[in-house]
Amino acid sequence: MLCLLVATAIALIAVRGLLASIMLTSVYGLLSASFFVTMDAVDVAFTEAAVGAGVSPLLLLLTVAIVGRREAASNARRLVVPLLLVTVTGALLIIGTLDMPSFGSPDAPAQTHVAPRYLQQSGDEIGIPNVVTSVLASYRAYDTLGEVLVIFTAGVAVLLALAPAGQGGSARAEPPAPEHLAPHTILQVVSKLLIPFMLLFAFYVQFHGEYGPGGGFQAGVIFASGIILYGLLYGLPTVCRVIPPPVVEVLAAVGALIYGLTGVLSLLAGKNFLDYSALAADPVTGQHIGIIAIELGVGIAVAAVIITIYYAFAGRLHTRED
Amino acid sequence: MSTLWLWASDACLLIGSFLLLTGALGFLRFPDFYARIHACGVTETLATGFVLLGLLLRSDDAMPQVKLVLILLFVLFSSPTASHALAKAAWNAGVRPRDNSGKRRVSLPHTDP
Amino acid sequence: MLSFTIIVILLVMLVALARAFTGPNVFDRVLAANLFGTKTVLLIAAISYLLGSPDYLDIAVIYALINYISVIGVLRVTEIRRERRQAGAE
Amino acid sequence: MDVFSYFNYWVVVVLMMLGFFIVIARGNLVKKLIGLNIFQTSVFILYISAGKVMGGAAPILADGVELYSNPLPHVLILTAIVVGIATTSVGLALVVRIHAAYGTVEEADILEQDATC
Repeated sequence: MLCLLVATAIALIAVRGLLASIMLTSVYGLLSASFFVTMDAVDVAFTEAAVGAGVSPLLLLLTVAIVGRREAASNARRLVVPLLLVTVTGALLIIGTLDMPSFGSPDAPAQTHVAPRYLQQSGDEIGIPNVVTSVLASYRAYDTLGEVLVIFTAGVAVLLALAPAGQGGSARAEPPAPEHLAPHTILQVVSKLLIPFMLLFAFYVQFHGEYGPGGGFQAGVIFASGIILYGLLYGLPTVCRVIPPPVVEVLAAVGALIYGLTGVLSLLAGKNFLDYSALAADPVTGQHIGIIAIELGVGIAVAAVIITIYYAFAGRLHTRED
Repeated sequence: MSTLWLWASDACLLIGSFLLLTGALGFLRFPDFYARIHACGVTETLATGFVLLGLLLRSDDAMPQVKLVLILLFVLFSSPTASHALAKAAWNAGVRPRDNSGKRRVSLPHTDP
Repeated sequence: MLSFTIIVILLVMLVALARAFTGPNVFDRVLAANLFGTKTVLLIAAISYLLGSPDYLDIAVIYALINYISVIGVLRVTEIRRERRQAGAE
Repeated sequence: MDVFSYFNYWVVVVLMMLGFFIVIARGNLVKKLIGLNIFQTSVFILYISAGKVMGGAAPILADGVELYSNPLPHVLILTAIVVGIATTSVGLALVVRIHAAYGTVEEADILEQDATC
């Protein structure tokens, strides 16, 4: 599996032309998801699947559709210095790995520090089976709040960068002119069948995240993928009518706010910021309520940000067309 | 789970693997793009069906079975759709099938608007 | 038998990768990526049975659902380029 | 000590260097971002490899299972993947703007235009 990964990466170097590179990138994503599965990292594989299968190649494709797929040949003489640099750095890093604990050993430092506590006590303290979710949403909730804010900021940054100049930044207030869409009857019918399942599955992932793999991050991405698929097949104006861009932008902020307000609530109830035990009389119930609330916030924020990013890129694509 | 089911499952997995290999062979050896899409698309759905059926016969729990049936349904919907979309994209971009000599381009009724 | 199937799937993945690397035109690569996606569904399902944990099936469901989005993305990109070409020709 | 105990780390290093090579050796900005993605994924693989315990199960508590893999790297990487796609899209947005301003996404051409004006 890992050898296949390396082969893909080498192919990526050798191949010229951006569309081919994108396809190899998507193969690379699939492979790394399979690798995460064999490493027991279900949640990570889940996220990689949701991101790598739909959104990530799509954003690259949209960019390439805007900037063109040609790639200039690189100068052979210019390759020598990078090659040397890379070889030296790589050799140093490999010498460094010799000091690492051997792969999979249960007494490596990483395994003996805080992880046993999470594994042994989260069952009693948080009361949900998926340890990844309880660490993500409760023990390390500050960290996750930071991540959500980073994603939110990234959405804002994309909007700032891609809003057409001279329109005061809110170019998406007026929907773009209807574009000419070739009839895709088959695709439209099949997708109409599948999109509800995608959205439904996103909700399943969202609310099943405490018991199995899943959670707000994955659910948000899957939900956004469904919407993006709709937008691809029915055109940007249609999907903008279904979910208007201003609504999505507000929702992104609302998602982050839900997260923060949950923390403030627990603060008001007399415990620490984001200590959900304060949210109910019984600490474990409080933890449950808190985790569901912040996972909801994460899901809304992630879905909204990714849809916003798609709108920004697709809007750019169509303004260039005329 | 009885031995009979295991046997049946093994048989399904074997057929599925064989079909996967034929599909890969076609994908590797066929001369032009539309033939390759055919090799992929046709064998793929059947092979996927057999492998998933083989796995289905292996499980005795309800939840994995439901999930496998869902996977099978989704693949049966989305895989031919993807092939269709891809063939359409290739046609749009001007890729044309070849005839037996492998050189001359076949003149098909032009469906472009 | 299960491990045999997994090995076969990995082999097919290798073939798809070879095609994605050499593939004469872009669409061969897209087809290879698509084939890779379906094979990943099977691989993850088979691995989940090999390791005996049915949780992994959720990941396979995801791939089965949304893997074809990128192919549709490619279709739209080719369409947009054709429209531009036609607009340029007029 | 057998070779396989370090195999994962070596793959990580190789992938990281391949990504690094694409970033510094290729002039196309989109390609550079793809290289950055490979680099990023190699870090993910490093973390997940460090969290794997031989014979451990996925960290979802179940009856009768004693040994689990380490959940902490999973948490870190799970969020990092989504943050990664968000930041990549910021990069792509900047590439689109650069294309609008310079008409090209090749580093050499951009530097040339900067030098002439």
